[in-house]
Amino acid sequence: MKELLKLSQISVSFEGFLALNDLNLSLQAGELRAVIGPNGAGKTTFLDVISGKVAPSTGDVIFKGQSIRGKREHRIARLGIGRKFQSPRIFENLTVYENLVLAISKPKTPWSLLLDRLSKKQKDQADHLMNIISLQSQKNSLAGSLSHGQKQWLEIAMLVGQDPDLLLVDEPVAGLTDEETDLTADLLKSLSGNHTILVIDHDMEFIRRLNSQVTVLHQGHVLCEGSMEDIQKNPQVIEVYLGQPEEEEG
Amino acid sequence: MSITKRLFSGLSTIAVGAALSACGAGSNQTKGCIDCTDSVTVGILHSLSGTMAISESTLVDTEKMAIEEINASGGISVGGKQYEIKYIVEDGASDWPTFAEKSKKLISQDKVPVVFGGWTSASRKAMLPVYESKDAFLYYPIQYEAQECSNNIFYTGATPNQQSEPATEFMFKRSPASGKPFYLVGSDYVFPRTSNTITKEQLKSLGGKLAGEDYLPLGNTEVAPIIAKIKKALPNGGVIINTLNGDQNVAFFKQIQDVGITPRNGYYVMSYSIAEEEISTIGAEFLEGHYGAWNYMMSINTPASKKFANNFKKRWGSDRVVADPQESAYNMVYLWKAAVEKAGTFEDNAVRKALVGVKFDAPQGPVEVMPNHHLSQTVRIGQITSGGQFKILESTDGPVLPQAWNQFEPSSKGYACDWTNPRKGERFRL
Amino acid sequence: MTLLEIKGMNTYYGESHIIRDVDMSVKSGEMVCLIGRNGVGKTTLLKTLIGLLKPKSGEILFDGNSINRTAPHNRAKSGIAYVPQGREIIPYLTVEENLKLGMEALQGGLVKNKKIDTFIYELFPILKTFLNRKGGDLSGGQQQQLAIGRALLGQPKLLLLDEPTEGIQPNIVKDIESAVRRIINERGIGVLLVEQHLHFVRQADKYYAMQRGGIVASGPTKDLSKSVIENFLNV
Amino acid sequence: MQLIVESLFNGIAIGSVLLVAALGLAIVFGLMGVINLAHGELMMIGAYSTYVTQLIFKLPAFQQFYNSYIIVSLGVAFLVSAVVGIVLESLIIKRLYGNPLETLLATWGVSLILQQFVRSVPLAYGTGLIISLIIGLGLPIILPKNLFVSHQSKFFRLGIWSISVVFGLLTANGLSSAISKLGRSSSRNVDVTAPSWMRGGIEFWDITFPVTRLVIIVITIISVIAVSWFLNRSIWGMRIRAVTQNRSMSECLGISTKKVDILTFAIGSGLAGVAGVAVSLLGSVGPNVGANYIVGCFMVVVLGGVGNLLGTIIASFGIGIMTDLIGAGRLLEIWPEMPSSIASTVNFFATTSMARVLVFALIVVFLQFKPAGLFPQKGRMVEG
Amino acid sequence: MKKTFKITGWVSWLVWVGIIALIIAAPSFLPVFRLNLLGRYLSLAIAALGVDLIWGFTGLLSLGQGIFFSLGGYCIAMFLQLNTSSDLPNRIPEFFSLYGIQSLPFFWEPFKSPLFTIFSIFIIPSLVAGFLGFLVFRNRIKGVYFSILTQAALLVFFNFFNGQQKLINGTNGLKTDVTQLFGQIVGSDSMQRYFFWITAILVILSWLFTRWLVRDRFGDILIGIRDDEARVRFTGYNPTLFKTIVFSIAGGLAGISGALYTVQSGIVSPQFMTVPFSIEMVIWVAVGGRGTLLGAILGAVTINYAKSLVSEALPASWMFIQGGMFILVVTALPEGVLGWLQGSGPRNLLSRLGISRTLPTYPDLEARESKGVNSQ
Repeated sequence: MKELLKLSQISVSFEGFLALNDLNLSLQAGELRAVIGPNGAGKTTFLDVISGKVAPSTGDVIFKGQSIRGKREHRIARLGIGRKFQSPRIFENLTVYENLVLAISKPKTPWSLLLDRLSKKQKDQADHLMNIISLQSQKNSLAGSLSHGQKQWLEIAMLVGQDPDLLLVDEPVAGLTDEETDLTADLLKSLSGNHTILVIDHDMEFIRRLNSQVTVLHQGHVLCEGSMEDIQKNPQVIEVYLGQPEEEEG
Repeated sequence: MSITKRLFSGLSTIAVGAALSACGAGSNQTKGCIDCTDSVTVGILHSLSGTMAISESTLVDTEKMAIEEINASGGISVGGKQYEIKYIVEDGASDWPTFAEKSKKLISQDKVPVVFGGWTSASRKAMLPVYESKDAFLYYPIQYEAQECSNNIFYTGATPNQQSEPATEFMFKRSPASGKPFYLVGSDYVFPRTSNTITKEQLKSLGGKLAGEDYLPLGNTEVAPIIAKIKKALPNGGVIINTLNGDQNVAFFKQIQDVGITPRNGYYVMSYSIAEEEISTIGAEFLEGHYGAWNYMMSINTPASKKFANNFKKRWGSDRVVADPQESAYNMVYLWKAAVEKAGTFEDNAVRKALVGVKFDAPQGPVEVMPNHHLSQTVRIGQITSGGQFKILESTDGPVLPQAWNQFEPSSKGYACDWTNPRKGERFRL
Repeated sequence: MTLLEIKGMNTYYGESHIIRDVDMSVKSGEMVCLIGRNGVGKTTLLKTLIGLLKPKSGEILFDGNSINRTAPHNRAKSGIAYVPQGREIIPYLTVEENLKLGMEALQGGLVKNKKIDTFIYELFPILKTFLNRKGGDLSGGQQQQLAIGRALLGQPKLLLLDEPTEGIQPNIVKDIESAVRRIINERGIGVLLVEQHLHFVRQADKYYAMQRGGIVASGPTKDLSKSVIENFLNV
Repeated sequence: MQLIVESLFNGIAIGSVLLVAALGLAIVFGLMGVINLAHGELMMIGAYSTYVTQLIFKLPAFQQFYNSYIIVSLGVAFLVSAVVGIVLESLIIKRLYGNPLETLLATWGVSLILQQFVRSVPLAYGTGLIISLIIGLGLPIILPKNLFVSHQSKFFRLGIWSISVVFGLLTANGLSSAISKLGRSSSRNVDVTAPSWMRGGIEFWDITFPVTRLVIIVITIISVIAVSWFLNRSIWGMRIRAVTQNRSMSECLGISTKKVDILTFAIGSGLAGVAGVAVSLLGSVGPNVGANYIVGCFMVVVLGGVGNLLGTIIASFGIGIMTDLIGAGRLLEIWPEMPSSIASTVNFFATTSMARVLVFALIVVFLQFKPAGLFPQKGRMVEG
Repeated sequence: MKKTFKITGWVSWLVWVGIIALIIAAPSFLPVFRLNLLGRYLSLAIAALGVDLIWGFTGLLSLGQGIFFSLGGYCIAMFLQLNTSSDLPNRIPEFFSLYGIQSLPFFWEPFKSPLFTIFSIFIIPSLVAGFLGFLVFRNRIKGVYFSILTQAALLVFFNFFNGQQKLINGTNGLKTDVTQLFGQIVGSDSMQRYFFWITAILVILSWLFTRWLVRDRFGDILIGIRDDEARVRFTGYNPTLFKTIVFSIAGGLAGISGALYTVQSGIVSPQFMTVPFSIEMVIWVAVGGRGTLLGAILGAVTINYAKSLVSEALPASWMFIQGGMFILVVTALPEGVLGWLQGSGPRNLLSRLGISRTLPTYPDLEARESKGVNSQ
């Protein structure tokens, strides 16, 4: 496996507050990786740094062998990093189909959008994605009228439509029902392999179901990495989550 | 909040607005003409809203008064019939293109035989093409910079040689500041700019010194930089020729007094836009000792003048004053009446022909319409008193002939205008 | 005496259904702990109780009165104090000003109450030394003490505490624990605590366990078995 | 030296008018995020209040205090504009929090209505309306609170409003009969005359400092001090700061954010009224008086950095000094041996008209380098 | 604020049939004066389309469209002035002599060419708009800051044009009514009739053009930028580029509008660059329905027509009505009249009257805050 993304010694500070502190992480191509951590561990800032929203104070981000530090968001996106936000951010005043088409369109220049027609392949891809997220019947509904879960999926589908090498997925199952959660996990699993996926979530049930490598963040730093079983046994992890070592419980 | 509630609150705002304005507009009752058998409708076009409403609404008042007077005395007699004058008032909204639009409306839609209107030069310039292209007639009552002579406009205000030229000469030769340098201050638009161009040429020929000139953008009342410049340019007193507009005058006079630019210190301001109306707004205490030049001043002690002032007070309120622009507006209604009666028809071209040579005993004294569509008028120089009136220091022996093309300004020197002779027209070499 | 009672409450956040049919009660002098993993809706529940979110259905009774339609500032005045997750200290106000804001909830507000009750300094001596510092400049633990002190100055009947020990050094955690315990004993107020720190959870009288927005288990804390904890709290 | 002092004074004089005018706007914009395009009209209302106060002081009963009317009118103008602000907030702006563009359009509508209002409605009736609003809004604050919680509160409120209407009508009729100028509607500009002690100038170092300008500088200084005292030292100021920094937590602590909103807006509007007094001393009072200042005020606020008092102060004095340096052609005086190529450019802009063009253009250029103004708001909150 | 023409297209088609019928029939029953007014208001509709494009679709509230409008007007007026002054002394427009100018300022020269003029009418304004827009958007200045800056820019231009008498006749502006085109007086009835037709055709062309812009992916991106610019960025699009392009197109449309308006009103002056006029353009769109192109056209025409009718009847009340309209539309009808008609408005009204039942919708608690706030 090839290394796709590497963060080395990343620190981010907001007015003296260290949101990320000497963070190192590397992702292999095709990997599915879960990131967990208590509130305030810097998970979202971590995604902000990769996607270019926040510039790191120190350190470097290497993607596909080149540094993307300081590049603007749309450039990074075009290089092949797609991002899904915490609460679903889709274009509510556009239809499901339009949302997907915007993600699929390439190149992403004004002239191309105006003058090129959508190719058969791109249309097929949109249909295919709608099938995956079972929104074929709501193709022409405004995305704003979808249910919460459908919005989450639509955003994931848009992400896939961008055809990125790396998918950053922030809390995809917040506010979903059990059933939807399971479906989301399966969806992400099926996407891995062709794509490299980095998932952040709180929901342990969901993380467990992903059955992947897990990275634990704590106070802006990687606390440990490993399989779910390893993580659950790690005393440090238990401490940050439960606050106190088990033995004191006596 | 529900949509009906929101709708309601919005609608009530509008309703209140409409009700308020309805009250405001409900005061124009016309005293009819008892003997009249027919009527003719004229157009009145001034700003009733926006910045210029301040000045122009007084003209509407005056024109209404003149029309009422004419109606009360039997209307206009044409072809043996007595016509009552009715009027349509349109709002130019202090917006020059609107003046053009409303002119088109009055001419094409209402088909009025004549329009009384305008104040600023810019509004006149905007209207002029309309009247020329439709071959209609506009009566324009304000003293202006001239350099224009249209077959479709009748100008009852002063031309520069009937106001600014005698004033400049007076300031340079006979005022307490005679021989001292001049500073020119004006609002940034056409009248001050052109008027000052003429003054500069005149000053050159008089051998006077120009210390500087500056223009304040319309709508800007921060006069501090200009005052600083004046103090610097005229360290030992001098003459300030003021062509500022409306409310900028207030700021100017209030603030020059504070820094000691006063008659007592040897600074004399000659203003071309300050009449009795403006004096009462600015406050006489700020203006006392400064000068103005006009054809009509309220302090003219003749029966015609007093009657004009008294009638106006009677009609619009005892605290109201009359001033030169109003007198011009008053004159033009009467001159139109005389021309119509002379022509025996309301037809445009006939009235225009008949107009030249018409005389009228105006409040300022006799005036006569000249072939260049301007009036011969008497020129007076006055000093502002603490009572808010002009003390008339000088007046010309009789009416001065108007010059549409200025004789100081090189580009128009030697030209004149004569609409009675088809070969001369708008601009011909003397 | 039942201080707070929640009946069949449902809350949505945007379009997502967060709180599902929650029934719950807190008595005066009682410390109730709400446990559950991240993201199950504990904070949303507290926000609904203080009034920052409106429940879609159900009823909240405080002191016997329904407060469903009461604005948050009036809930504060009627005796509910809220110490949110992340402390929410007003960053550019000094420690003293932050404390004073706590007295806004008292009868007559800040106008009638000018002096800070010194028992706060007994509970948290550090606050007294930092009175003139900006709230935002304090460390996390100090901010937490400030937030609790601020809440207590309003002399509440019910204290809502959202993860007061999160990300704080163990020694300060101890201070906070003992302070909360002391307040309950001395003043007889009710406390609703959201907590993951087991030691603290153990001190509560009663627990509710939450999963996916619903209450899935409850009972006296002494019955809180290891398996329950692993089920609802562990990684 | 003398040149520099004079230039500095002129710059400060121009700047202090801008500052006092922009102060209220900065508060409303900075603390509430509300773009109030009707701010200029609130200034206009302040200026008209000064005018009405002046006329009342000319009545025989008050004649002896005439010299101090300007001090009284500061309070009156503050109160009147604040009341109009309160009405504005609770009728319109309240509904538009968080939608700055919508607020901008709605307040523009308000400004049109206010402008036409002073043209169409006699000042006496305007005064009556304000008086009844003051009574109607003020009595419930003075009277014991428990009157308004009982089930008869409806009757009390009705009673108060009928009293206030009666008082308003009485005032209107009284004023219009006592001062005929106030009894008619007029679109004409009116004039506020400074009392005699404020006329003229103080000679110092061969420079004349006009008293009016000095008074305005003093008014500005007092306003700035009062505002910073109020915001930093008073109880309500603390509440306002708390709400600005963390709205929902403040609400949870027992602060009524609604009241804070109204109060903040009232203070901002009241300051516009004070600015109106200052402006009325310099020029005439008319429906357009505020409109002349509004864009300048916004430039000050944007240049200074939203929500920053110090930035607002520096920005207004900066603009004032720039206007004076460029517009009064002082650059050439300060540097007489300027190369002729630059000198001709400097001369081109050395008129009041072109100075305005240049100053605004420079501000726009400046914002290219510091898009958030001189003192940008810091922190994560701004992001997004 | 929804892109609804796809949903209830029949409303717009119906209106369009009506409009075209009206335009064709207008010259036969309207007196020339009213026809001329209609022509002018139709030309304003083109500027309104531009405002709709940048505000309704892209969310950029420009209070400075008057700049581009006037630039277009000045371009055509300069050409007409030059076209008419061949027999004047020095062969330069008459007004120059007032200021003692003997030779044509350099920037007038190209306007001797009709071809250059035709292109300049929309290219100059759009270049200026593109330049201004790029500077602002590059720094991610948006929202009210953008609005305030456009207003400041407007003032800069106003003061410049107003103060430069020797270059472009200052406050007076340039008149076109008595100039000549193809040997005819521009202000004559027959020419005005032609201008009416040209305007009508250009309105329809502009509508087709803007519709072409927004009907597909390009328009979707604009809506995306309006609703969530960050998302657009993370999807790989560069919002700065799109905004600059759209702002420049709107500027070009304003330029065309200004040119047509100028020849029909007979004058172009810095008055077009005053603050109120530019804000009025926004209200046309707001009332008509932002995000509905047809609404922009209808709004511009009807409000201006109403303005002239009302100000003829009750001169002082227009300000009240206009002010009230701003408040009403913003607080009660944020979608505008057409947006309301096409959206859920009528159904809600019917249901309120008990005629039809409301459809159940998804709960929308605190929807505004749901974005960007951490949900637990």
